[in-house]
Amino acid sequence: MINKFVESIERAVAGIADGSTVLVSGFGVAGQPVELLEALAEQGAAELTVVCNNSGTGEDGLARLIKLGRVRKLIASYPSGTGSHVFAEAFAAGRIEYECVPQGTLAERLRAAGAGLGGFFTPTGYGTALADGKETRVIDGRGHVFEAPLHGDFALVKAENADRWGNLTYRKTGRNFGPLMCMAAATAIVQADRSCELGAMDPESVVTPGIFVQRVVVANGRTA
Amino acid sequence: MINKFVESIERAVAGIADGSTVLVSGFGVAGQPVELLEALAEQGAAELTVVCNNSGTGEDGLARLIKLGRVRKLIASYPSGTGSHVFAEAFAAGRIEYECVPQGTLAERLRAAGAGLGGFFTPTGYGTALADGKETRVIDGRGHVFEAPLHGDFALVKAENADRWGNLTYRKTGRNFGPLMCMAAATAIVQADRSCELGAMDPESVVTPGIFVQRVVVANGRTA
Amino acid sequence: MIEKRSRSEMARAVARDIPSGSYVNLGIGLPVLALEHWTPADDVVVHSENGILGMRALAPGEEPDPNLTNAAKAPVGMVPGGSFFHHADSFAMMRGGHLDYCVLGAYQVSASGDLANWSLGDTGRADAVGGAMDLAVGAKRVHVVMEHLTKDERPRLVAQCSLPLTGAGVVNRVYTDLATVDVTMNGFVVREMVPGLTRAQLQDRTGAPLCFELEEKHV
Amino acid sequence: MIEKRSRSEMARAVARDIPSGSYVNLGIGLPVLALEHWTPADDVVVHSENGILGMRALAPGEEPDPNLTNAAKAPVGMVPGGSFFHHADSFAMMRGGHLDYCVLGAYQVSASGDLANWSLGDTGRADAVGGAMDLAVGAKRVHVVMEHLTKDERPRLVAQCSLPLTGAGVVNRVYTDLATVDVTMNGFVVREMVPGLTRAQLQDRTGAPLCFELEEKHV
Repeated sequence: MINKFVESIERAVAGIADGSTVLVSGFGVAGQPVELLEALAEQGAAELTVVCNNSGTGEDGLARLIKLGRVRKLIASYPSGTGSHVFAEAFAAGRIEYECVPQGTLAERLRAAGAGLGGFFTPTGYGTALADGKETRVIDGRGHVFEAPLHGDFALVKAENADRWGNLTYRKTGRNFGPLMCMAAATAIVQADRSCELGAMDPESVVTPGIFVQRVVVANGRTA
Repeated sequence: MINKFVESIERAVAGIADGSTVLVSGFGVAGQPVELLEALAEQGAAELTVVCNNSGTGEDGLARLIKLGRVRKLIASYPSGTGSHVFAEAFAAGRIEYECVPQGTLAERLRAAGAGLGGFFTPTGYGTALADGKETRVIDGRGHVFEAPLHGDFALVKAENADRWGNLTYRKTGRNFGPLMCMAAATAIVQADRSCELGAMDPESVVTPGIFVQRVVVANGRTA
Repeated sequence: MIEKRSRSEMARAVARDIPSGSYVNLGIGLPVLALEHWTPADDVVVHSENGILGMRALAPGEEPDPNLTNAAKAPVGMVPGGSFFHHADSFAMMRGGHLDYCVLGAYQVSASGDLANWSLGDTGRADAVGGAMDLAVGAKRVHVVMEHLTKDERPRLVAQCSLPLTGAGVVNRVYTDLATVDVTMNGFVVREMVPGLTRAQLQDRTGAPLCFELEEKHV
Repeated sequence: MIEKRSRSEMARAVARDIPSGSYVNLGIGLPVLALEHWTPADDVVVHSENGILGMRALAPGEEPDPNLTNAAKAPVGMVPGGSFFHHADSFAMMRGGHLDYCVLGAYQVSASGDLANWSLGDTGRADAVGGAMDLAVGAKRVHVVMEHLTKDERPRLVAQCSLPLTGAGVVNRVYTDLATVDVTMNGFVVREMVPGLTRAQLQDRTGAPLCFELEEKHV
């Protein structure tokens, strides 16, 4: 019987090894898997490459991982902004590498990984510093940049509802990168606000089919 | 006020000119916009390039367009099978061009067009006759084929529910290529089984957001 | 006397080797017969390229829905926990390595795992590839189920495919009416033979050298 | 006396030029203020990069939902007819030319439509591009709203951007506190000036030659 529920947040993050690439969902607070990130901080994995749109706010979650020195490199589109002082300090001090990727390219690179594509040409970033060193090509008269798929060893994703097959729905803008990161990771680990019985979800409204999910833990803590 | 509903099937297909590229949804009968295709046959546009997974069955819809000699070229993955004799005869007689595209590549080329990408590398078809003449590249030790986006002037798509903004839901496997073709066409024309009030659809369950749709007609005829 | 496997027995052999909890795509024809050999308790999740996870055979007397069909456009049912999605997502599952198994029919399989199952070559008819090439490159394991010989008694297991390829070096295992054969670095390895068949007879019906490493449980 | 436009007046000018029924993305800061100048009857559909069509400002007294936020992570509301989607679909809308307008803030805009709005160059801080580059290349029309001068009174409308580009040749129109300026094949064309400002004064505050083709309705 397929049962992807694990009984504790500690079990959810078991096996994330030093040096792993970890995809972290969320756009600001919305969809941020805070409990999984806190559990990862306890678990101790280091030398991580983290892919996340932002860099965490305050001292929790991703910010805590960065503060603890566990993140070797951050791949993000917007690690600045209110409350992201932990990353700013680590970057200024040379304690963390940072690769800036346009937000849509970040999303599409994750999707390409999940969809088994070898890469794509996008007009985004053509003629800018973010295309430096990248292959470019003019297609139909328009400049494009080649972008490679972005695979994760693990994804940490927040969802609203989950069943034992790993089918997921999300809440409003909490959806953001979650569905793409589940596709792109070898092991997608989900914290869901709620569990439901198999068959309780409308098959038309499942956002992430369970095939893209490996572990689910119900964790409804401080976040909405 | 945005109101994408048109009052008749004739108005829905108005303006489709000779030589247009028309994307047609459906996988077999499921999701096939039969009424729109019949209206297009009446409307008379010729020299069409049609993109559709199949070639129509029996004598209706796409099969009728082919029989009438309106289709210059078919781009499809699976135009054979039970009931596709009209296409088979036209092809054998040299009356229609045919480009065979692997089904997943067809879907992805449509999505690339809708998503504004310049093309992508896929492992599908590498080392086969369908890669003949195409650019290939070995990425991470694996052969890939370059595939270009596939844009439509028009899409004819069948949906289940629609509101005046063009938000759509589909019915079961009737979804298939519909969401991708709406994205990929300059003008996406939808026949919906039912209309609903703006705001009646759950925003979490909209499959095709209205931004991808230009015209909607309610047409609940012989198809399910 | 050679006790050839029937179509149903071939499908049962296919089903038997796929563990509970697997995600599987079953091709049109012989492969889809495997459906009948799993029970709901097996939790084998069947994918259909036209946008279903959790496909099942239509139950006897169940009303068919023209919008709930399989890759062969035949009406099917759905199990609890299933989901619907569009073609780009469906083929992301296939191409992206998310399916544990796909089971395909074939015209020919070569000793290096090349698969030919979509075209009979230059016949003047329009070839139709469907989703075969995506499955061939994308599933974690590619199993083929086919008759051992063509209708005019030529081998389908060959040294090199003479028909146009669907994918190169993609097939892991082949089930025929005579044997179950793995495709390995060293070519064809026979794992299972039907009763009454000798090794020499099987080699005689096969277009490339066979190794024999029979699995006890299957003999 | 030069009657500079306030931030709200700049936003109103932006909103005024976007027809009813348009699909629009509004950047963080000044651009998003345009929201206040449309009524529901305008049916302007506002897109937010984090997965919303049909965004609206939070109503007074409305309970904020931490999972319903805009690109600046501030709580917002949603209008009837809105929808949620993931980031790949959201950026397909942006990159794929489906938005009629995007409105962005900027550091500099050049006479050939180059946009610089994401990086102040080599500051030692980590640059953050967000979705700006996708919008710059993808929206049908790119409008910029910004102060005419920097805080130290240097022009932001320039012959060539000195700051790192967000996109090359992408801007169609610029709204400042002093003027509304189109970017054309022939460079900057002034469409509107605030009362009390002379052409010479505006040229003096601008880093590239201006043409004047004032639109009567806006003067």
